[in-house]
Amino acid sequence: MSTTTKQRSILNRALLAGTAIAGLAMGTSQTLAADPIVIGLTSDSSGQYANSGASDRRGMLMAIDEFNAKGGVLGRKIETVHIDTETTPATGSRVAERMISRDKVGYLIGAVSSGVANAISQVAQKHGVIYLNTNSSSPTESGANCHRVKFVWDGNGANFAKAAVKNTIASYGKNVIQVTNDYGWGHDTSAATKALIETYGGEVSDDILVPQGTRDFTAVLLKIQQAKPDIVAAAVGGDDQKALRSQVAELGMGQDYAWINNQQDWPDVYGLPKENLFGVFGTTWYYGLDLPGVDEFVAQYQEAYPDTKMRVPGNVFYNGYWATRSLLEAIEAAGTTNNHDVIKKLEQLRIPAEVRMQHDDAYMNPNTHQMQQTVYLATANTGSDDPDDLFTIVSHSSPEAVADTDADASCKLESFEDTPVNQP
Amino acid sequence: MLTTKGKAPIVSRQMLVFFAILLSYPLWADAAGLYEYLGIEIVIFIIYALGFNLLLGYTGLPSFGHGAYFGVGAYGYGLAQLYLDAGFIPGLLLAMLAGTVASGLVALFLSHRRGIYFALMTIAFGQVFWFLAIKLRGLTGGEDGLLNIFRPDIDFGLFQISLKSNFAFYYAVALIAVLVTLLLWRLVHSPFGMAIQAVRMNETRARFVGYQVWWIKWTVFTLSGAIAGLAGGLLNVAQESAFPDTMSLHASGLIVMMVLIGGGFVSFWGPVVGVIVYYLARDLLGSITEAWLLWYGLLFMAVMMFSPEGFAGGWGKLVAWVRRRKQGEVLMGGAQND
Amino acid sequence: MSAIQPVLNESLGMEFVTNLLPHLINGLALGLLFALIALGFTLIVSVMEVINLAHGSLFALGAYLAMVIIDPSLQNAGPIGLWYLGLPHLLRYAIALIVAPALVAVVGFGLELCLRRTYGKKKEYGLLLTFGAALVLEEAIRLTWGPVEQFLSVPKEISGAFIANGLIYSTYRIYAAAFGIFAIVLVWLFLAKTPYGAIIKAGAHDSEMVRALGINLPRLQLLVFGLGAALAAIAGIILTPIWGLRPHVGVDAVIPAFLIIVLGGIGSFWGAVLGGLLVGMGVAITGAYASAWSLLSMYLLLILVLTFRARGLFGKKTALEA
Amino acid sequence: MGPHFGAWENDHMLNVKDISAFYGETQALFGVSLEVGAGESVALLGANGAGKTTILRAILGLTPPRQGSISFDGRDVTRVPTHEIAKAGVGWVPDDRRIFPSLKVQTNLNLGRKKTRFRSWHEKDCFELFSALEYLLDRDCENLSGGEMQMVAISRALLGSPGLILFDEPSQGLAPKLVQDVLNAIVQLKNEGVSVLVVEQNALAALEVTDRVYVLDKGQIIYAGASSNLLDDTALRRTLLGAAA
Repeated sequence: MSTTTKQRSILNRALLAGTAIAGLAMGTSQTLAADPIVIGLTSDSSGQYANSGASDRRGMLMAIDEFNAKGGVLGRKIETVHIDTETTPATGSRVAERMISRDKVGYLIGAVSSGVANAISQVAQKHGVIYLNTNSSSPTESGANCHRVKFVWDGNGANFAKAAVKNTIASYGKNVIQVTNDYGWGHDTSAATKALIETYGGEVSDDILVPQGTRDFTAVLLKIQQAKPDIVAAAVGGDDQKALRSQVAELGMGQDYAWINNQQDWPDVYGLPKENLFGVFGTTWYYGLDLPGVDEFVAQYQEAYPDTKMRVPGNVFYNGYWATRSLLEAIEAAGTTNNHDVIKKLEQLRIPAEVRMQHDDAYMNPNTHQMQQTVYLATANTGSDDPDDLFTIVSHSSPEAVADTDADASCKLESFEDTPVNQP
Repeated sequence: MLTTKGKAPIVSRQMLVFFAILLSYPLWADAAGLYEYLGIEIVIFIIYALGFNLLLGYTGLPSFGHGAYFGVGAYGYGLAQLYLDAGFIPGLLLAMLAGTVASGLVALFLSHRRGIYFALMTIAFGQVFWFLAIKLRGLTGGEDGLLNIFRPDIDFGLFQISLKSNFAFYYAVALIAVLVTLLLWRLVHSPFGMAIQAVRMNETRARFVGYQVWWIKWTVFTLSGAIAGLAGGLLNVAQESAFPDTMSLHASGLIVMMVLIGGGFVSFWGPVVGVIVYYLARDLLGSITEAWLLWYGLLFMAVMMFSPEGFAGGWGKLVAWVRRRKQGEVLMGGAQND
Repeated sequence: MSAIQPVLNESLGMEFVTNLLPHLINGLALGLLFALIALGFTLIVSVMEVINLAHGSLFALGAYLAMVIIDPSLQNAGPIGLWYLGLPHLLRYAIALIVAPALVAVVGFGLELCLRRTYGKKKEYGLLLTFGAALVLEEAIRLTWGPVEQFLSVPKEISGAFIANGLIYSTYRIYAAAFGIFAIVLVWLFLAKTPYGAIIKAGAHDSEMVRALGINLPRLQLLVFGLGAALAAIAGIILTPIWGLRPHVGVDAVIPAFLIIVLGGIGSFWGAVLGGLLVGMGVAITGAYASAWSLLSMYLLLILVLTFRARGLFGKKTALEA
Repeated sequence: MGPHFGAWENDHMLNVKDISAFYGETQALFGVSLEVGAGESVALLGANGAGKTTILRAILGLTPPRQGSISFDGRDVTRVPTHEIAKAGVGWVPDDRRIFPSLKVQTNLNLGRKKTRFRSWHEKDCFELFSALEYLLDRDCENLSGGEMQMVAISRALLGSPGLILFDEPSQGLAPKLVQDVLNAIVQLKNEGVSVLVVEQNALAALEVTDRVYVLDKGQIIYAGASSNLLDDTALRRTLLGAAA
């Protein structure tokens, strides 16, 4: 990530002044180049999702650099501003306000936490600024909290659960215990999983709620041992999940039950011992997929970011990259930066599988603004010594097979009339 | 030391300066590289901090869980709008009421506690409220917060003013800040103001002199809770949502930091200075470096070490020093002992 | 959520007890770990009457330093580096357990020198200075090691699991709890059986008189603060293999430490130990029967105790109350 | 500067010159000067709040004077940390004894033990002074009587091998017999060559066991002279110290 982007707004003025003076000095009547398009990057750089936020941002910047290398969008350079949203909704709200009113950004990109994504999207909707939720996987993002200006690029809890539940019940048995983080995302994910478990003939014998901020899961693990289930379906997120993983791994309980975990974001697990990655979990992409274009993409990543600790791109990077690239392509396709036109282009977005490096074509659901894409089921790759090769992809499901059917019912997008026109 | 005498003008000179800056802000914000929305949050936090300093600076009671009442106000406003269809002013009154009830209940447990035990009880209660805000998701929306609040019109019967724009809402907040400032200024110069300062200087002596100390502590805690509730309600309108983070220990710690870095122990205006310093540091440093908290933390440590009475204290010392210099007085050496 | 079953008959009662027993053991172990976290905190608060809010950051710093000492990135560091990496894991762990706290003690010395300027002023100033220090340390950790989740590797001799009564228990947990007892006893011996202990106690009671006896109290305060910081680091090294290691892990430690010493009564060594055990039991039992409330239980416990006992379980009046 | 009386100019153990001290913004001492010679015992008398204790605190560096200077044993100690002053050989027996209550008598005594350039004191020397002390060693200080506490406080100061010992109201709160014991101890100390500065309310008792006296009023020395003079001159004594003296 270039450090200059952070100071862009200050630099802008200096540059502008500098150009003006230079122009005068040279006595040319050359018209100033078109104003740049400014994009606000709202990914976290502190708090629980700081690491994912950094990866997210690297993805966005690689897409932007690609476009700038070929002259920008509609002949305009793309500049970025980044301010930390601190994994805190209230901060997200203020950052969005600042970027829109002071830094005059035309688009906002980036989120890992659904709370922050929500807060930003409310502000964005008020101002009619297109916002890309790159990496928050809460089903409510494209359900109850959807917005006309917001597009969601990650798979959500419902998608991932669908991919995992059927498979596991068929192979391991019907008796399921759920472990649920006692907050919104946990409950949503858990409820979606429970419905699926019942659909596929499983039974939930207990749902253990754990408060957010739990560091010691021994009591929970003792209860699981006492109950002896076939399957444990965990909806535990963030730091809590990391603690749960290391404690399960230490007890060797990862092999005793079939664990269904929620999505594993690459930056969260990278560098951890592989025994911590027990159970199955969903993801949208893996660098080890045997598909055309993947190797080139990895090489491009390594060239762009030679110094990052993560030597290969992960799903968070992938989502950040594709969200940004799709937005810029939509602007070009629309031939204008007008938000209504760009939104319409994005609503019709369809990307062939070979371009997206996934198994199926991906497309935007115009009713929920969530990207419909292949979802992969992964587990730890204990058979390899390669520290980068963490996952084994168990299976992949088509967008239709894992579609979040509840979202269409709960999402009510604002009309275009209620969305202010904005042409950055 | 923060001491007020009974007599004070209704409007002081500093107050006029403050009001002038407050009311002219939108005119020069852009030129100064600032923006209206930032002003809204600063002014809301000024209201919050002024009320908080009644407790911390004037009564000497450190609350490290005041975010709870701020948050309760925010949720109170949101719920009033969502379920009671309350307008702007009734909503704010309900937010204040929510802050009052919550802090009043907690104050029942606190008003007989002193020093560190008082501080720790405030933390414990603050955590309970924060926890409940996340836990009672049916009511509060859990960690996603209470969403889809809108900025209403102020209904004056004959005409209405829309608060949709940041400009209009800024002035609504600024006017409330003017009212709160006038009110608190009167209050600290009233007999009640004398009483709370007596409690700060020596609780035992205040009791001997005949003050009902627990009742004073209860009242001042509840009052500052009410103002926190009002500020929380305003932030809810500003952000069009209420979030549990504003109730976290971290957020509660920050308001203490703001008040003290500005000099809440020595000046009525300390909290105002502190909030402005914090927000500007955050906005300016935050856009330059991601490690802005490192620098702010170092600044804060330096203030605690070298001018623990904050910027206002440092300013006061500077003014006194200049004055003495002018009078040609010889500075007295030697250590001071309290 | 499973409700508490009414004990209707003998067999059901027995089942209840056998189900409960592992949770009680867990609570005990957890309590010892909490007491370990609170140990350095209570030492500093009782001797110096400073609430050290940087305790958590020192806890985190200790763990990070230990991580580096156990697994330094020495690939290109020549023969000495290779020799060091060739040492047994257990030995490197033992070295880390000594060296990392010593380094954190040095940081503690620095912090105490800063704190000196606040002595004799309002107690809040010292507390807030440490709050600022906590922010600074956490940010410094983030800048140095990044925001990424890290991993403090534990030698295989003390990791793994064993089965007892049909349930799996963590070996490391047993080691950690035993270490907790060991540290508690060690600190107690230091306080009760050495001349330093007497000076520390005397200094806590009447610092002026101690100075007037010709004892260099500032140096003692430096020592005590360093020792408290080292204990925070030790707690971090022991706890983070269970909790995980990230820059803000300190916040997870400082809040329970805070609650525990208040619960036990500020200035009381055994109060802190008892407070730790109570919180551990509380968290474990609610974790078993009302898991959603397990974290809140410690706050409710504190409110309950302080409502009836204004100075905690064994607390005496201190200057912190004024 | 106060008048010089009977002190040997070149042999000052303690020399306090023109000090002013403050508690916060309140001035407690206004240019006080006094001296204690080697092996001399001096009384410091005056009404409550006259500033007697402040002088002792100033000597110990606990309330450093804002102006003036203090030298002890030929060394300027005006701005020296308290523990250095104590190590140089100033002992202190404070008015409320300030025994550490949670510790045993033995531990309290151990805390006071140190070496100076003056004569070393050992536990057995203290037992000679207070025969009861030997049997108290294992007791917790919380359970001591007032007289026992005073014994411990004096012994603790002596084990620090002081050249000068500061007594603050040594007879306060003690039964008459115990007061006599303490006074005897002061005389004995002087005989052993330790310099003594005694602050007392009980003027007659103090005058009986000291060589010289200073009378303090409102932070200023108003009289200095031989103790025997004041002991004999009842009228002067009453003028200076009030009717009760």
